[in-house]
Amino acid sequence: MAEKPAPLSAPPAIPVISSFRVSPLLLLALAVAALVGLPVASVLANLAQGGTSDTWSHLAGTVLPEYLLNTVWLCLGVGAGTAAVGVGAAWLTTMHEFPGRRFFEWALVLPLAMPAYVLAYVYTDFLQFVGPLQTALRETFAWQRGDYWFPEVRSLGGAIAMFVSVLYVYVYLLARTAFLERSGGLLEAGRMLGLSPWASFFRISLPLARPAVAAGVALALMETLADYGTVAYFAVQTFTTGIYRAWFSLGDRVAAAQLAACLLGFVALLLVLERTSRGRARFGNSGNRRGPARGRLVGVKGWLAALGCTLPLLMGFVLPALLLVRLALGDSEEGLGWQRFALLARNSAILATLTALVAVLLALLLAYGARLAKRPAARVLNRLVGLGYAVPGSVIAVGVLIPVTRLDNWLAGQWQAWFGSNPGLLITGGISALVYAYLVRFLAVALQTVEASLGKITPHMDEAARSLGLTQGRILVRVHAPLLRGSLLTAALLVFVDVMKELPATLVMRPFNFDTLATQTYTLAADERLAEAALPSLAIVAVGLLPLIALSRQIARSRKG
Amino acid sequence: MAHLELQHVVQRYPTPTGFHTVVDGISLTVPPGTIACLLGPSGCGKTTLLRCIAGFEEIAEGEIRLAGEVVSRPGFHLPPEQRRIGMVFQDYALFPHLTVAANVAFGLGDLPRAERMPRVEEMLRLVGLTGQGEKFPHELSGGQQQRVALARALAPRPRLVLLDEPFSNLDTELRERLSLEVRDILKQSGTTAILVTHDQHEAFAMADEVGVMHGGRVQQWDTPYNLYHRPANRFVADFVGQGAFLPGLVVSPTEVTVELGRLESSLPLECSALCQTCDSCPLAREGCHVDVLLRPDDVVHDDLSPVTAAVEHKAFRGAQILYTLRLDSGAQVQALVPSHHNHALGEKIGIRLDVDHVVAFKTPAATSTAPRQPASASAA
Amino acid sequence: MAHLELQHVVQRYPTPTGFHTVVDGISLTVPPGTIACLLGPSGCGKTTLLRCIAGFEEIAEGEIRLAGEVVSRPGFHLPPEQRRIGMVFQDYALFPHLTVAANVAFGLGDLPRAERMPRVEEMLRLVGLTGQGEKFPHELSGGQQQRVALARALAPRPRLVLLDEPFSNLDTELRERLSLEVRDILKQSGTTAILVTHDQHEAFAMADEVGVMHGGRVQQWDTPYNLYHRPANRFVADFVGQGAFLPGLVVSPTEVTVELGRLESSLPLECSALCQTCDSCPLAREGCHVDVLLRPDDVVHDDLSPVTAAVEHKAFRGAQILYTLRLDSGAQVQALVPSHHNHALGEKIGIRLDVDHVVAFKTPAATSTAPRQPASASAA
Amino acid sequence: AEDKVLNLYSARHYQTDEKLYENFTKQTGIKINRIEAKEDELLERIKNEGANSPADVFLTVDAARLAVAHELGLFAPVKSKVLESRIPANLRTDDWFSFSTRARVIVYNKAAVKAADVQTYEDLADPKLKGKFCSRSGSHPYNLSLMSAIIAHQGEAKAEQWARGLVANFARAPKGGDTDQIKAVAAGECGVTISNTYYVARIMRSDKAEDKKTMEAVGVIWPNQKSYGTHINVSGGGMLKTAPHKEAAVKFLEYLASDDAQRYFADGNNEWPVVAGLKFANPALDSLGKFKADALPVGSLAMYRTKAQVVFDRAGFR
Ligand SMILES: Nc1ncnc2c1ncn2[C@@H]1O[C@H](COP(=O)(O)OP(=O)(O)OP(=O)(O)O)[C@@H](O)[C@H]1O
Ligand SMILES: Nc1ncnc2c1ncn2[C@@H]1O[C@H](COP(=O)(O)OP(=O)(O)OP(=O)(O)O)[C@@H](O)[C@H]1O
Ligand SMILES: [Mg+2]
Ligand SMILES: [Mg+2]
Repeated sequence: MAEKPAPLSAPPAIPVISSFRVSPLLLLALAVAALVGLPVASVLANLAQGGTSDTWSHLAGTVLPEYLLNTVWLCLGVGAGTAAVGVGAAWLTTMHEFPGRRFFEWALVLPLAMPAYVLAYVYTDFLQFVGPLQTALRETFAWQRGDYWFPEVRSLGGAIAMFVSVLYVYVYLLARTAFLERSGGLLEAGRMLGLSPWASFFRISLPLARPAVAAGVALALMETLADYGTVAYFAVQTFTTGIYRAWFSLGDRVAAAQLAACLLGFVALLLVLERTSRGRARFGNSGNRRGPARGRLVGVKGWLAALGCTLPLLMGFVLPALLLVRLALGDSEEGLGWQRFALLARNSAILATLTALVAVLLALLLAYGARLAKRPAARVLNRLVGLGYAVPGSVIAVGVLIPVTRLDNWLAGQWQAWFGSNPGLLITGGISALVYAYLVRFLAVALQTVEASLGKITPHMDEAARSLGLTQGRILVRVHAPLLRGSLLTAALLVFVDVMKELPATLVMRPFNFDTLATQTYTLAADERLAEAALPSLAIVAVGLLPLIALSRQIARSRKG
Repeated sequence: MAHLELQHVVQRYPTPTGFHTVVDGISLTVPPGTIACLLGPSGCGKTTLLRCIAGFEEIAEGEIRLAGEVVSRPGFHLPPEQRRIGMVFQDYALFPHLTVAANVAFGLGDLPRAERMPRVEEMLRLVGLTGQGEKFPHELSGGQQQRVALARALAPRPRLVLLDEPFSNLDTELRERLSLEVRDILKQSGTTAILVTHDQHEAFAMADEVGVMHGGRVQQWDTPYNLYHRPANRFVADFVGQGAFLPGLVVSPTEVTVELGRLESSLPLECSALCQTCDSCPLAREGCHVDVLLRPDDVVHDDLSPVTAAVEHKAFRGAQILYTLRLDSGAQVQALVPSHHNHALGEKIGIRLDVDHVVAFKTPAATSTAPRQPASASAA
Repeated sequence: MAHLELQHVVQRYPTPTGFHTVVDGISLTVPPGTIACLLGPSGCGKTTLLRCIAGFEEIAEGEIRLAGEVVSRPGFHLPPEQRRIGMVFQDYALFPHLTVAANVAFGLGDLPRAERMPRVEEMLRLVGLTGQGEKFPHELSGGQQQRVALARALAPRPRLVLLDEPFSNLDTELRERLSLEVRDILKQSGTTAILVTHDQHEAFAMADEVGVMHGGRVQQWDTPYNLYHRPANRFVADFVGQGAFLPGLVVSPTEVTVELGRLESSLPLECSALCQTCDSCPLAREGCHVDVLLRPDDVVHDDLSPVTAAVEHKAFRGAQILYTLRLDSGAQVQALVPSHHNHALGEKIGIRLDVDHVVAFKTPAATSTAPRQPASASAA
Repeated sequence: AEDKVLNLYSARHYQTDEKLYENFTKQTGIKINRIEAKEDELLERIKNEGANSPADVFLTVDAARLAVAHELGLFAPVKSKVLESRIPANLRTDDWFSFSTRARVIVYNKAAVKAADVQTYEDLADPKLKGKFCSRSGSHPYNLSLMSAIIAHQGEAKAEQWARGLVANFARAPKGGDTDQIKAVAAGECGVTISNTYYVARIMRSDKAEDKKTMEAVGVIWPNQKSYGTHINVSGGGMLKTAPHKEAAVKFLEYLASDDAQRYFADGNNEWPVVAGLKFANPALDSLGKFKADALPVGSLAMYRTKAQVVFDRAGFR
C-alpha cells in the first residue's frame, strides 16, 4: 500500500491552524450560545446602568429584607426537598427491586405535567379555611375558627411543598440517569471494600451522581426563583415579588431589571461555587461494562419502598388530578366545547413539540461545543445560556421582545427601502419569536440534561471515532447522539412539558388569536374562576402526560442491556 | 481446615434463548495461606468464577465455603461486603471522584483515624506511588492506576484476595518486582489469594497451585511443575508452555517411535491390561497411535545430526531464538536455540531429540472424543 | 521515502504549577511497512507519544511527518480524522450502542455497501470472533472486547496503525497466535505499525525495530538482537531481558575481571586514548571500575565448578528454572537452569561463566551522571 | 379601502368578552384579531414594536394603566361625537375612554360584624375590628387604586395611618383573590373585607349551593355614601397612534359605547355600564342598588399610584 499514494493524504490547501479551536461545529455552537444568551446578557447589562436610587432605597428600606429572607428559605426548602425526594426515588427505582418498581419507574415522572400554579390553586381550594376539608371538619366537630390547628397552605411551607411536589422530577430524572450510567464495577469495588449497599450509596453513587443531582437541583431552584404565579397566589413574597413590584407597582423597569440581574448573579455564583468545589475530581467512568445489579427488597422493606415512591406520586399528581376532576365536575356552567379544546391542545402541542426538538438539537450542539473547546470560554457561554431558566418569565419575555422587535423593525425598514412597501413585523407576529423566547428560558433544561450525560462518555470514544476517519460533526451524529439517546429523550420531554405549562412569555409574545391551554387556564384563573380553570388545567396535564408516559417508558427500555 | 472450598459450583448467565453456563461444575480447595492462580483462554469463565467467589454472582448449583462457613449456595447468598474478600478488578474500578490516597483509604473505615494515613502511605510505598496520593485517577497512566487498585484491595487486610489480571498493564520489570512483592506480602500476612492471569511465567512465579480452566471447567489443578511436565490432558499440554505434537506409535509399554526417532520412557505408558484394541483402550497400548508432546527444549539443534528441518519461523527471545521447524513429513516442531545461532528462514538445520520425559496422548479417533487422561511417564 | 518521521517532538501537559514534559524531544523514523515497538516502564510517555502521532495531542516542538507530509508541528495540526491512522486503545473504547459487527464496520463509510459486510466478516474471522457479530460489547469478555477493537482499527486499511497494548488482556496462546497473525496482515498489506507493549517477547516477536523509552526519551532504537546484546546504556541493559550487574575492573583493553573470573572481549573496550584518568574517560580504560552485565544464560550451573552461590529465589519457567543466586561477596546473579535441576532455597550450587559477549558500563561516579554510552564488545 | 380587520391588544381577561367581540364582527363584518395578556407586558410590547406595531386598539382595566399608556404617548386622540355624548366626562380623556366601571365595596359577615361598624373605608381601620379584617395583597392594582383615591382625598400621612390601622386589624396575612376573601368572611375566618363588585355579583348569580350559602352569610355595604362616595375603577381603552386600521378602531371604540356592548359588560361580566340610564338584565347588579360613586376623575388615580405602593410597603401591608 505504500506505493499507492493515498488520495486522502493530499495536503489541505489551506493549513488548518489548530483544528481543535476553530472547528466549524464549535463556531456554530458559540454563535448559537451567543444568540440564546443575548437576552440574559441584556438583563445582566442593566447592572451597569445607574439605578433610580429612589426605588432601590424604598425597597431596601421596607420590603426587600423580608423578600430576601423568604427567598433564601424557599431555596433551602425546595433544594433540600427536591434533592431528598428525587434522589431517594431514583435510588429506589434504579438499584432495587420491589413491588411496583416498573410502574413507579415511569409514573414518578407524572407530577412534571402538573403546573405548579395549578397545584397551588387546587391545594388551596381544597385545604384552605373555607375549603371542603376544613369546612367538613368544622361541621362534623362543630369547631369554630381557632378551635383547632390546621396547616396553612398559603404559607412558605406550603409553597415549598408545592414546588417540591412537582420539581423533584428534575432531580429524579437526572439522578436516575446518573445511577444507571454509573459503572456497576465501582459499586462492586465499594462492596469488596466492606460497604453495605446503603453505605455505597452515600459514599460512591451519591458523590458520583453529584453533577447530575446538582444539575437537577439547580433546575428546580431556578424554576422556583423564576416563579411568580405560585408564590403570588400563596402571598409568599420573594425576590421575584420585588422585581414585579418595582416594575408594575412602582413603574421602574430599570430597577426591576437590576433586581433580576442581582438574582441572576446570585444563581451564577451558586453554580460557580458548586463547580469549583468539585476541584480536579472527575465523575466520568471509563469502563461501563455492567449496569448496576438490583438488590431485591422483600417483605416489609419492599412495601416501605413502594410507599416511599407512592407519596410523591400522590402529592404531585394523583391527588391534585382528582381535585381538578372534582372541580371540573362541580362546574355547572357550560364548558368550552370540544372543538375549542382540541384547538388549544393542538396549539400547545405544536409549540411544545417544536421547541422541544429545537432545544434538544441546540443543547446537543452546545454541550458538544463545550466538550470540543479546549478553552473555558464556551463553557462560560453555556452557563450564561443556562441562566435563562432563573429569570422570571415576564422579565425574559421583555428581554426577548427588545432585541426581536429591534431586529424586526430593522428588517421592515430594509424591506421598505428595497421594495417600497411596509411588510410590518415579520418575526414578532409569528411563532418563531415565541419559540425563541422559550429557548432562551428552557434551553437550560435540555443543556443540563445533555451535558450531565455527555460528560460521562470517555474521550477515547471520540478519539476512536476520529481515528476511524469521522469528522467531529459526524461523531456527534453517529456516536454521541445514539449514546445519549436516553438523555436526549429526557431533555425533549422536560422542555416539552415546560413549554406546555409556560405562561408569561406565551401570553405576551403569542401571535394574534393564538390561545393555548396555559393561556386559557390563566384567563379563567385570573378571573378567579377556579372551577372553570380546572378543565384546561386537566387538559394541560393530559396533553403533557401522553408523551411523558410514552417517552419515559422508552427511556426505561433504552436502558436495558 | 481449608480456607476456600468450592463444591460443584455452577453459574449461568441468562440469554435471550435460555441460559449460558459459564462456570460448569467447578470444585476446588485452596488451603489457607496458599496463592492459587487461574490460567485459561479468554472467555473461559475466570472472571466469572472470581465474581462468584466475591459474591457478585449468585450460583445455580454447588456451594462455596470460606473458612468453613457457607457463603454461597443456591438460595443463600452472603452479601459481598460481609465476606471480607479483597478484589482487584480487571478494569481497575477506581473511584474517579476520590484522590489516590482516598481510594486506598476507602476500605479502612474500621481503622482508627490515626492509623489510616500511615497504612495508606505504606500501601503507596509498596506499589511505588509514594507522593502521588493527592492525584486523581485520571491523572495517572494505565499502569499507575492498576497499582492504585492493588493497593486499595490490600489495604484492609482481607481474608482472601482475588486479583483479576492485576499486572496486565505493567511492564515486565515492574510486573516481576510487584508480583514478587505482592507474593511476599500475601505470604507474610498469611492471606490466601486467587490470581487470574494470562501470563504463565507470572502464574508459575507467584502461585503455589495453578488451575487451568477451559470451557467453564478446571482442566487441571496442580503445581506449576506438574502442569508443564505432566499435563492432565491435551488441552493443558497445548495451553501451558510451548511445543508441538508429533504422531507416534506405541511399540512397547515403555517405548514410542516418532519421525525423529525412538523415545524411551522409564515408566510404562499406563495402558490398561484389559483392553484388547486401541479403540477400547482408555489410554494407549502397543500398536496404538499416539501424539507425542515435544517441548521446544526437547528439540536440540545439532549441526552434526543427520536429521534436518527447515526454518519456518523464528522469534527472538533474548538469550535464545525460538525456531519453528518443518520436518520432511510436513509436521512442525519447535526448538529453542541460543541466539547466536542465527539461521535464515528456509534454511535446513540439524536437530535431535533430548526428551527426558515422554508425554503422549492417544490420537483422537474419527469420533471427536478427545482423550481426557494422559499417557504420561517419566523418562528413566 | 520514510513513512513516519518524528523530529525532536516535545509534548507537555499543563499542570497547576506549569508544564509536565511527557515527551521530551523524540526523533525517530519508521520506514514504510515496518513494524516498530515501543517498550518502556509504566508512565514513561508511550501512550502520549502515540496520541501525538494520531493527532490527539498537539505538539509543543518538533515535527511529525507521515508519508512525507507534515501532519503536526507547533501551530499546525492535521485533524486526526484526516490522517488515516488506525488506533487500538488501551481501554478498547468500543461503541457500547453498536453491535460488534457495527463497531468493526464503523470506519468503512467510504466502502461501497456491498463490500462492507464481507470485510467485517473477514476481520472477525481474523480475530477469532466469527459469528459473534451480533453481540454487544458488554456481552463479551475483556479479551474478546480487545479483539473487536483490533478488528475495528484494521478494517479501514489505515496507512499507519497504532496499537496501545492490544494484546495485554489475552492469554499467552491467543496472544502469540494473534500477534503473529496481525504481523502477517500488516506485512501483507504493507501497513506501517507502531505497537506499545509491556511484553518484551511480544515486542521481539512482532517488531522489526524496537524503541526503548524512558523519561520521555527514546533510549535506544534498534533491532531486538542489538537491544539485548548491545544495550546502548545501563537503563536499556537493565530493562531489556534479565540479568544482574557485577562490579568489574578493566585490566586490559579487551579484558575485565569480575568476582567469578576473567572475561575476555575480542574487541577493545573502546576506551578513548585521550583520557588520562577514569573520571575524564567517557567510557572505560585500564584500571577503571565497570559494571558487567551478566544475563541468566551467561551463568551456567555446573556441579563441578569450584565457585558456588546460594539459591536466594527461584522461579519456575517451564523448561527451566530461573535461579537468583547470592555470591560470597553478597552480589547477586541470575542463572537459567533446566527445570529438572530442582534445588532448594539456601542450597549452594556450583556455577561458572559462559559469556560470549561482554557488556560493561563504567561504574557511576559519586556524581550521579550515569554513563550514556556502553563499553560493548563482542566476544571472539 | 374599508378596513376588514381590527387588531386588538387586550388586558381584559374575561371569558365573556368573546361574545362582545363576536357581536361586533356580526354587525360590521370586521374581523377582530386579539392578543390577551397582562397589562404591563402588553404595554412593553406595544412600546417596543414601535412604528410597525400591528395593534389598533389597546384595552385594559385600571385607570392608572390607561394613564401610563397616555403618558408614553401611545394613544392617538379620537374625535367622536358618539363617544363624547355617551360617556360621562369624568370617565374619558382626549385619547382614552372608560367603557365600564367596578366599585370597591365592603363585604362583612352578618353574624360577626355589625353593619353600622363598617360603613366607610375609614371604619375598617378602627381598632374595634381588630383581628377581623382580611384582604388581598397590597400590591394588587385594585387595592393600589383604592389607596390612590384615599391619598387623593386625605393626603399621604392620613392614608398611611389608615393603612397601618388595616394592618393592625388583619385576621390573617393578605393572600388570595377577592373571591377568596368573600368566602373567608362567609366562613367566619374573618369578619370583613373589601371586594370588587363583579366578584360579589358573580357569587350572587351562581346556582351552586355553597355560593348561595356564602351570600346568605354576608352583607354588602356601599362605603362612604355620606362622604366622597364609593371608590370606582374603570376598564377602558383607546386607539393607538400607530394603528394601521384607524377607521375600524374608531368604529370599535364606538361599538363599545353602544347599548349592545354596554349590556355585555353588565350582563356578561357584572360591570356597571358607563352609559347612563341603560336598561340591563342583571339581577345581581340590580339588587346591589344605586350608589354614590367617587367623582374623582379616574385619570388622577394614576398620579398617586407609585405613592400608594410606597405607603402600603411602609405600613407593612404586604
Ligand atoms: N453479563 C454477561 N451476560 C452474558 N454473558 C456473559 C456476561 N459476562 C460474561 N459473559 C460471557 O461469559 C463468558 C466468560 O466470561 P468471563 O468474563 O468470565 O471470561 P474470562 O475468562 O475472564 O475472559 P478474559 O480472560 O477475556 O477476561 C464469555 O463467553 C462471555 O461472553
Ligand atoms: N491528561 C494528563 N494530564 C497530566 N498528566 C498526564 C496526563 N496523561 C498522562 N499524564 C502523565 O504523563 C505521563 C505519561 O503518561 P502515558 O499515559 O503516556 O504513560 P505510558 O507510558 O503509556 O504508561 P503505561 O504503560 O502505564 O500506560 C505519566 O506520568 C502521566 O501521569
Ligand atoms: Mg476476565
Ligand atoms: Mg499507556
